[in-house]
Amino acid sequence: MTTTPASVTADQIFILLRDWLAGFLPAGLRTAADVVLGVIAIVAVFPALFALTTVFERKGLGRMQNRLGPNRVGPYGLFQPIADGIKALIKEDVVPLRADTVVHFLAPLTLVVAVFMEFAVLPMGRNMALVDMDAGLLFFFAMSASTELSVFMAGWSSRNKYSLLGAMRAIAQMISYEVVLVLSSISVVMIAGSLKLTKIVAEQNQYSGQFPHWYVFTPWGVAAALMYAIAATAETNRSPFDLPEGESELVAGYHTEYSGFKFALFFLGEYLAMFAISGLGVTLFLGGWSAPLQSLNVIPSWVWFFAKVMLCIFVFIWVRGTVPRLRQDQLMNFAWKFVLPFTLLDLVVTALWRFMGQGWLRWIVCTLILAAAYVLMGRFGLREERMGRRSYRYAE
Amino acid sequence: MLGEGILKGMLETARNFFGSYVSKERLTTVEYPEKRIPAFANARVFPFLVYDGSDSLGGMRCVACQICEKECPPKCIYIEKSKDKKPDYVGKPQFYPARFDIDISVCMSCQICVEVCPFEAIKMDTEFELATDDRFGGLLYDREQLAKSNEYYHSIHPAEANEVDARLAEEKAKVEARAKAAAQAAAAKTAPGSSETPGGGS
Amino acid sequence: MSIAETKPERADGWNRPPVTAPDGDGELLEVSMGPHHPSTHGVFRMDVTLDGERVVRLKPGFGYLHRNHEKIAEGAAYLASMPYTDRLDYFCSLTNNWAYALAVEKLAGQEVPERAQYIRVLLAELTRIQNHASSIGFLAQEMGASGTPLMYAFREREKILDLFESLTGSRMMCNYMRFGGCRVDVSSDWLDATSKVVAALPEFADEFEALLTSNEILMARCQGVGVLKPDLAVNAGVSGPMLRASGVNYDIRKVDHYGIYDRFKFRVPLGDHGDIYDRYMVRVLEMRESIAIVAQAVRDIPAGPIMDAKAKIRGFRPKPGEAYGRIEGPKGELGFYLISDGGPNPYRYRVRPPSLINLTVLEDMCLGHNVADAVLILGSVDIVLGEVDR
Amino acid sequence: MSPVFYILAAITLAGGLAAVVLKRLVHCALAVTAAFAGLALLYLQLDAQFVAFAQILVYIGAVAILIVFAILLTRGSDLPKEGVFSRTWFVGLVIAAAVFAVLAWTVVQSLRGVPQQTAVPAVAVRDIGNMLVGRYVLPLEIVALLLTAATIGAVIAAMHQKEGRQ
Repeated sequence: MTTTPASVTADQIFILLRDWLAGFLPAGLRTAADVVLGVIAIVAVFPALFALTTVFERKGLGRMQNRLGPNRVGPYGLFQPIADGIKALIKEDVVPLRADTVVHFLAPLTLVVAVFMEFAVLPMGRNMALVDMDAGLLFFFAMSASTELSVFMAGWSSRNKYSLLGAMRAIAQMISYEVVLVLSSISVVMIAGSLKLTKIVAEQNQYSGQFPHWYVFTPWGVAAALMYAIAATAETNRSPFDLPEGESELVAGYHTEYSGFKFALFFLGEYLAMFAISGLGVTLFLGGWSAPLQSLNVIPSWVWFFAKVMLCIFVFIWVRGTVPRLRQDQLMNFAWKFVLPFTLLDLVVTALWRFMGQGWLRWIVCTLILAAAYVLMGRFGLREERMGRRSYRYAE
Repeated sequence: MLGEGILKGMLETARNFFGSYVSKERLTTVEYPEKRIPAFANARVFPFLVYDGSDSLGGMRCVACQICEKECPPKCIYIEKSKDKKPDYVGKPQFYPARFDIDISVCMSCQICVEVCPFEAIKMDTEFELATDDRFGGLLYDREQLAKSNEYYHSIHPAEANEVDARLAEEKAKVEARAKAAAQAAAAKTAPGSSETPGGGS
Repeated sequence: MSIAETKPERADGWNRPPVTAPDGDGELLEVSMGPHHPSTHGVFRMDVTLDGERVVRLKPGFGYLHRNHEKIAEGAAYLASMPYTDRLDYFCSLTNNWAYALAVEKLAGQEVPERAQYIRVLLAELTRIQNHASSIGFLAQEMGASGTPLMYAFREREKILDLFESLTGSRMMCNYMRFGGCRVDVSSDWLDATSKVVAALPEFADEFEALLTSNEILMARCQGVGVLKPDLAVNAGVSGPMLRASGVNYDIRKVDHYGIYDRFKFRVPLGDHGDIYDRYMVRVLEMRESIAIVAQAVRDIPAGPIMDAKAKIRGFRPKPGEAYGRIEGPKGELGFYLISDGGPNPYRYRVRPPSLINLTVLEDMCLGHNVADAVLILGSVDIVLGEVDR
Repeated sequence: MSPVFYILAAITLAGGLAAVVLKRLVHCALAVTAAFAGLALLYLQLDAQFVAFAQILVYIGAVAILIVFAILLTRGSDLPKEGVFSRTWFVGLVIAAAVFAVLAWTVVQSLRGVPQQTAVPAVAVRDIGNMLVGRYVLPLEIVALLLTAATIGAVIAAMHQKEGRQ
């Protein structure tokens, strides 16, 4: 590593800032202050990012649809989220008459809290994980699993058919795809040999020449990353897996009966979940905060992390702008008949990769197995009826 | 292969994403209050009454024949005929509308009143920013509000207005010629052999 | 909602036998989709009875947009109904105009000049293109495609509507055709603009297809869903792209030879499965054929008058008799049936709306499918409530 | 025995109690979830990260959802007409007391065998993994086999039901 002191300062700027601020306090309080400052940073940064993302999403979708997107509030419509926030705040908070008020109130709160917890373990830069715990990956999944309960609370307490059906769909979908999410991450754990996210990043932060050792650049890594991406899309209820809020059937799904600020909280929770899951994906497959080329390491590590997360978000938006929505049974079939078996196969291939030792042979073997499985499963595993392009006849 | 079609679609959206920054064909949006599309020549919104000269009520071409009132499909025109008569553009005494109301909240811009009008008195406007906070009175236009000058008509539908003017001029010339001929004939009748009738051969 | 196990005869005249859950232990759920459900087209209501998510009965409810069009027309002059026909299927006002004009021309025995015939074909095919494009866009919207195909369709529709506006003065409510011809003559500028727009359309159709046709999700949602058998389609009087998607070769442009369609070279695409995907593809292919027709019409349009010299605007009174004029509208057979008693207004005025008649097979197509599919099937019928309810 | 312990214990016990006395079944399920969460926090307090997170993942993420689904699918979410307590509540009480007695007895017995430790043993996730596939591999395999059999059984049962419907 040949980094200049200036770039090291830029890299560690937040850590230095935190230590400097904590330095004003007596020594006994410093650890507590460190934690508090870290929490404040997360609670400040990600909602701000959420606000920006909403406007970028709308503008990006607009451009994909040959529209301008929001452009009235502030320069280029950048202040749109502020206007939206004010609108959400001053809107009447409508609670259905027969709703279970306590649960109805708690649901958005627990959702947002659980999602915020997920950020605690993500290494957002060199030395920038708030809590660097041994079972970090497990913690992340534990937290993301508890968001399901909030979804249920919201759907049940609203006393609305659409809410309840939306919640049940959402939970069924989240559980199904969570299995895939966990299994595809386990491939990484097998190779890195740790559940500790900082260790996983450190493993990937090595270079052969200029090229990094990201897991996505291996056959099993590509497959796992693809499955992770599919599962993450489903887990965050994004298109094409946005059935829980499929407005053509369910109005708005589990948050049909939410309005005003509680609705904004749900909205925030969904986007935060998107950031968190993208952050984890980046950590697991895209090398976390490490630079894509060794020479680019002069740029601070946190810049890379956030750039990669935003790239993932852009892909989310891009997919949303392109595809229609699946049907519920197709969604489940896809999870259990294609994604899950393929992920399991990928686990086996990962083990093969681990034990075949160095050399070019494992590249060929693993690539062939995965590619063949993908093609075959795509062709035969999924289709119940004949599906495909058709030719049409004409009458003169 | 599975996912091929989706990838193809994603390429398409990406092409449109970037295309919308460079191609006017793709990004057809016109940001309305600041920029406007010029009105098309045949555009029609709500009818107005054409008048000649500078006196908006005196020069009105409408003779209160009430054909448009009768033909209007949603019956949004209300006309009251005047008691007295006023000379029209050729000088012939005609009735004029003592009251001419159009309820533009009922009007459906079909242009049938324009087509049935034998006097070229009612035409279609292109003005569409007519929002008002008075739901009833504000949308009921009386003859003062409906009267627009022939110059205005020329400015919004130039080709059509020229055609109308030509037709009216022709008619006027015909009427004048007829009047002249009649006068001549009358003169000839009263003073046979006289050579001092106006317009007569010198 | 109530649970139906043994339902008594319903008071509203819906006298099918009561539906019970097939396995006896499941409960039936009645869901009222519409008229204010976000997925319904306009104000359409579907009373769906569900077993789980499977549709076991579907009762369409319409009439929310009823405006008494036929009765009003019987009390008004012939010409006064022309602007109202714009508002039947407000996506295709020009074809509505044509069908009505055709009926009145038959009644009054009027001839339409050559040039006006060409203009009519031109406008009708442009209407067909924009209707099919946006109906596919709506179908994709129903599938949850976050608006992208719909916006592409509307982008092109916008260009066609600009043409309509510059010719007829209005984008949607064109009110353009008259008995015995057309209202305004087309200028050469307009024809140039049209050929320019039409030249760009095949590329648009390609883009549209690249986005949708081979999309796996669209295929999974559409293929094998909402199948309409040809014999049922014929028996129910279904017409238009829906009928042709079921494989029945019936296009009034070819059957009736109305207008001057015999002079144009075009083919009629036919589907083999009769499912949503076939309906989608038949529309796409018809769009391409229409583009070809427009190009031919722009090329061949002759000079001449656009109105029958004998036609008169005021005091139009056709001789007593009856007439039925029908055309191949974008949605199917659009017909107007008129009886004249010699007066200034028709004695009887009746519309045969393709949307309504195509809608009658909705339940047959939906039974056994998912609710989500019911929404999609409704989208594939391509209805406009203005025409269904009239 | 820090104050934190008492707070967590109170939460856990309150959750358990609420699960018993609340009227609506869904509320009971949510109260149980709170108890699970309290338990997980207690594990965390004992520095058993892995167990704590597994507790959240499995109990809150899966078991609680399962309970809730079961309630919803069996229409148990309606308010019971008669009170929360059934007529045979004392039988339940006796059984609960018996179970508690057995557990308490075992805990008290085992405490005697364990030497008093003040230092917390550092157990890494890797160690747990090694133990699971090393010393405890047989129980693990048996459990795995049992679960697989249960899964296959569930699938077969569901398949039969589906065939019957068609």
